[in-house]
Amino acid sequence: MSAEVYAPPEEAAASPAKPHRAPRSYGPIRWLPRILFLLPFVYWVLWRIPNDEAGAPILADACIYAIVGLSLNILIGYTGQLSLGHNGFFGIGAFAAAYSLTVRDVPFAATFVIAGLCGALFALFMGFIALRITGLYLALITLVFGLTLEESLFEVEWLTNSGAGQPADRPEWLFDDRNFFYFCLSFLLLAVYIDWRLLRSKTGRALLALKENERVAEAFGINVTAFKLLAFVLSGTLAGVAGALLAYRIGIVTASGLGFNLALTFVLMTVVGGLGSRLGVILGASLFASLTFLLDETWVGVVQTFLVKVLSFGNHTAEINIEGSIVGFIGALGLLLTIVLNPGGIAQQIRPITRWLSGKPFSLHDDKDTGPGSVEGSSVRA
Amino acid sequence: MDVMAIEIVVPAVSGAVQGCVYGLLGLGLVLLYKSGRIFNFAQAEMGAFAAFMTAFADAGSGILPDMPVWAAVFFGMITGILLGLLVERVVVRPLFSAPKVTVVVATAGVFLFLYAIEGFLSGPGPRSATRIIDGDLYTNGGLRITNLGGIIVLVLGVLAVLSALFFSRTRMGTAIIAVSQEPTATRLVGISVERTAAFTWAVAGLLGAIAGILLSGTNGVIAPGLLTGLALVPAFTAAVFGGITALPGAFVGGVVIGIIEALAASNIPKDIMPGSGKVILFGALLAVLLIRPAGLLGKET
Amino acid sequence: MSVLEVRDLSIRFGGLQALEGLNLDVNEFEIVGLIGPNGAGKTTAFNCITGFYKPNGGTVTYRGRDVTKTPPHVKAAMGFGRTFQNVGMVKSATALENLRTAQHAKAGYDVFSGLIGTGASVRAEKKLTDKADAILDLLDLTAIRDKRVGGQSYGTLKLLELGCALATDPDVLLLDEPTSGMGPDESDELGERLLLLRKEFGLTILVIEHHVPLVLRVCDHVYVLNFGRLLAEGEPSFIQTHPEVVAAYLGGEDPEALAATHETAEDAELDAQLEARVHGVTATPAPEEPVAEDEPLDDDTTELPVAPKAKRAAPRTRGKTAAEQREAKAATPRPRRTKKDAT
Amino acid sequence: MSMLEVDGLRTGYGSLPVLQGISFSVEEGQTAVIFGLNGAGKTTTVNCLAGLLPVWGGEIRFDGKKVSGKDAQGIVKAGISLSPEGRRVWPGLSVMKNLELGAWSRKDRNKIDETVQMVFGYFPRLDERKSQLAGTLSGGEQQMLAIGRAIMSKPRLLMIDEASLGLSPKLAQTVFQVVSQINDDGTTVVIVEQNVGVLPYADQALIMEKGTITFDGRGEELEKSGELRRTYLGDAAAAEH
Repeated sequence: MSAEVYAPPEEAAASPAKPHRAPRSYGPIRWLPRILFLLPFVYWVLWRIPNDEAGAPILADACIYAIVGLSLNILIGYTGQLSLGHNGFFGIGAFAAAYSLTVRDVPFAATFVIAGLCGALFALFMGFIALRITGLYLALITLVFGLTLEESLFEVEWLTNSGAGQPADRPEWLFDDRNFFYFCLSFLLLAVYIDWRLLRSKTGRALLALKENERVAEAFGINVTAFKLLAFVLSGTLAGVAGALLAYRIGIVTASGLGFNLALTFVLMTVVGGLGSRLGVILGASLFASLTFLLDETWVGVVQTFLVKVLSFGNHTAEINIEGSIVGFIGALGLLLTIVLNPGGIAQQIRPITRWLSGKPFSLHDDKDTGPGSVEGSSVRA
Repeated sequence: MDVMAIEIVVPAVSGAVQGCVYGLLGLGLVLLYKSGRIFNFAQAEMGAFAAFMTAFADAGSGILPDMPVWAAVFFGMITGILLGLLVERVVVRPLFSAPKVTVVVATAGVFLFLYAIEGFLSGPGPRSATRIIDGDLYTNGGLRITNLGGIIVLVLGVLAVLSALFFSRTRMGTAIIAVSQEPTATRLVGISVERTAAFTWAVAGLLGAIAGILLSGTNGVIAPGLLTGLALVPAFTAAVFGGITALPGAFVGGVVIGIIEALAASNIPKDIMPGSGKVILFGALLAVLLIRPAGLLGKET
Repeated sequence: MSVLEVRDLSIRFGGLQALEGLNLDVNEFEIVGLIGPNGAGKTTAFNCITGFYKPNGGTVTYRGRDVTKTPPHVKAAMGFGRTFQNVGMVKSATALENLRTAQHAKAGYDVFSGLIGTGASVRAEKKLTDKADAILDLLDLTAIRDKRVGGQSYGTLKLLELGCALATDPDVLLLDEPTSGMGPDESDELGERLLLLRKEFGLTILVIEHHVPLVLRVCDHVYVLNFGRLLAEGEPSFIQTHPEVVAAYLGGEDPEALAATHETAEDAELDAQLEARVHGVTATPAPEEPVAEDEPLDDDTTELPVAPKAKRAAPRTRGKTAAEQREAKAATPRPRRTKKDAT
Repeated sequence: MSMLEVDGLRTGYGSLPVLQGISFSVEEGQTAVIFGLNGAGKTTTVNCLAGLLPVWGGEIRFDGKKVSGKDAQGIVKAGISLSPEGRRVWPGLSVMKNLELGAWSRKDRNKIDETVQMVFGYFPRLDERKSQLAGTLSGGEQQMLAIGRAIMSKPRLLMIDEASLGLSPKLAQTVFQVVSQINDDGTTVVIVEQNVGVLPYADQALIMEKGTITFDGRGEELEKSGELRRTYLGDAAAAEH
């Protein structure tokens, strides 16, 4: 997994200087099966689902979650700072956008800038704390930070429209859910571009170096303090913008739903997707955003029957609450299985395919060059 | 009683009793931190799970027979121990050589898992929890201490002393500390690291169950995630406040945090600062971590 | 001209006086050796010079500038390249990525143009890769270009780490035990490399080394540390015969007695036999010990000097010197062994 | 029959091999010293013998019985004890508790107390500091404690990794002398060392290089060989000749 961080497929495809393991080249023709393989997915995601009334909002959610996932990945996956308070940055972005649009009449486009700035500001505050407090204590303090924001700032009257929720209406051209999905998708593409540039420039390398060993980073001339803060600011900005998107997606922002569970869901989807892997994180986030949609009636029915027939614990009301808990259940199970059995997450599982798509011959076995420690050295464990 | 007393004394006393529950949860957190450098984000929910089981056994729902209160409480405590053992075996042990931060994310996963299971079992709404004992120990005007409150203070005191004695006096206690300080050396003298970890988690599960049953009792109702929302952060703050490795520190920290929170909540109006209790807790936690990371009673840095 | 001037450098850790009044000069294009037993304070001195520790007293001057309090990343950008005792690299990254990371300060573009992806930043990146490839070529490490650093053998890691230090475009190179994990032949080869690098890059080198033959061959000047103090300094030939230095290294043994041990023809013959034996066994070389993945890179653990207290605390050696004891032991075999020989 | 027989031992970390089939044996009552540069595989060898690393191939026999495949607990019970590299005492426990935990595998309280007294006999310094926290001891005292702790299980084979690391030459000599005394009292000893000062106490000397044993002979033989000293120990004085 970490190998992907350092030698992303794009690079492998672009760099010709690898004579010792270059596959037999069929010229441009070798891309043909790969493009044919991708086409149905592209058609499905970009055309089929958005035209479905129920599908478009879920895809928009997937984009929003994916941006948050990339934002968290910058902190946890690249910089090694565990943040359990991302709901705070996300929420402040949502409220800032809704408040500036509805109360202050700020132009629609500018609300995203404001949301990003607010997210960055709060993240910077957290970053300064992270300079002094590290590891487990940082995880704890970020968690408390998110919870505190939820119960204090997100309850302030002028910000929350006296607790009724701050409205955030989309402009007319975005009323259509399909258009709104494309709008969110463009933000996601922007985030992916920034993330891609990050890893291909000295900034990303600096973050990865300071994550593994701050002293080595300093010996390489990296200003550890500045780059740690930069990572927080970058991450906060992305989370804030994603929050603004969510505000417009739902149309009204309330504190409920911006709490502990959301913070954990963010961490969870990032870890399950595969820390350090861009594609993995996006897939993980999309999976979590669409879980309720994917688990249709039959699934729920099967689980319900099982629980009622076999356990029938607490069945005094004869109404077992499946729908409300199934997402958490599957998410938690996925997280535990990922951490304990498969630290590379989804990214590691789909590696043979991503490798093939990047132009290498298809092989189920992992790249030998990543070495025996590729799993142990992966970001989750590092 | 004069106004001053009602504004200060009443919330302070109820805060102190509430703080004892924080301390009780904090004891389990300290135990796990002391033995394995783990922050267990599922501690409160493990207690809540045990409290659910107690409530089910008390009311006799599903396959569980209708039990008397004492048997239900006993059943809840056993569930807590088993749950601790299960978490250790399935989640913590496979991660023995992983970074501690990974283990922490995993305990957060355990929280979500328990949360979902509780949702399956109980439905979304709150249900009534088991009260071990009713009635008041002491009433005077606005001031009221229930019998349950008295039991909580007593139980916390006894457990804090017992667990401190356990670490300073028994071989097992010493072995647990040894594992946390130098696992390799501990293996080399023939101590089973796995067995000490299982023991610790069993005790942590029991402590969590006791806290969960008592807290849900004072609360009257129980719902998925309710205990975590109510008590996890104050319990962590209490543990850090008292020095994360000092067992009596959790007791002192819990009481202090309980009082601070109650005073803030009752004296700062909601329209000036909503969630003032939480804000003050955050500030207190931040201050302790920045200024005196070893806590009030802790020795280690 | 003096490139690096250390004056009266002192640092304490708690009750331990790790360095006391260290004076050290490194002149332009010199290779200066820093030797001494484990715990003498060599790495501590390195950490003070490169800014990782803040000394309690004394100054470090670099080309006439006081840099005592300059933080390490600024020093790295100024031209201090260093290696660590237990290998300082990003172990989860490939060799190439490490060499690119090491060029951070001289990357030639700022963070934002990197994020936007301006043409200038892309061209600058290309240059970094070219330089990294050149260094890999120079050190004969091209084979591990795209391999994870963490899985490589210790000796390879030390060599690559030297490459990373070179990639920071240093003026002064500070090497902490560059030959640890290398066999004698590789160590000799490294000595040649250091001389070559100095010539090619115009480097000034300060090196901590345990492999004394290397120090004697390549260094222009040697400083010997013991218990945080300077024990001796001078040219290698002077240091080599300095009785106190020999005593510090060999645990109080009499240098004369050591020198006398292999003067006879018999010994020469024994040497030859032994050597034959050694070569017989080493015919199939095995991989070297890898560095454990999770091993902390903190290089201070082994370097924390023994408290002066410890010296007092230890029971004194019995009356004899070690050499005398050795003779006594050789003359009268230990009782148990005699018993066993008899059976 | 030798007390400890290692036959074609192979092991490593993760999937990276370190030891490539090493074989040697140690006679009962002797002191064996393993020399070698950093990274030669010395620590790997003793860690594997102590059950901290899995055996990939080959066999370890102790008193003729196979012990390879046992975990650390089983090895201690069989009578082998290791004082690990870097000492690894429990810094937050008192000296006395450190020693008592060393006797975890034994049950008889009185016999344990006897062994504690024996350790204090070897290292009077520890007796003076028995209630002090181990983390506050000096490096030399911690080394004594680590050795003392390893004796607490009453091993028949005592292994010490880097006995002199970070100690002053004088203190290192003291430690070596006590180890020699422990050896005289009937315990077989294996020491991993980089310090030449231990040679006078060695009956058997081994040199490791890159995961193989390149010399196995009597201590005196190695001592007389100036070439080996120069190559492996970087001995400045011998380099002249």
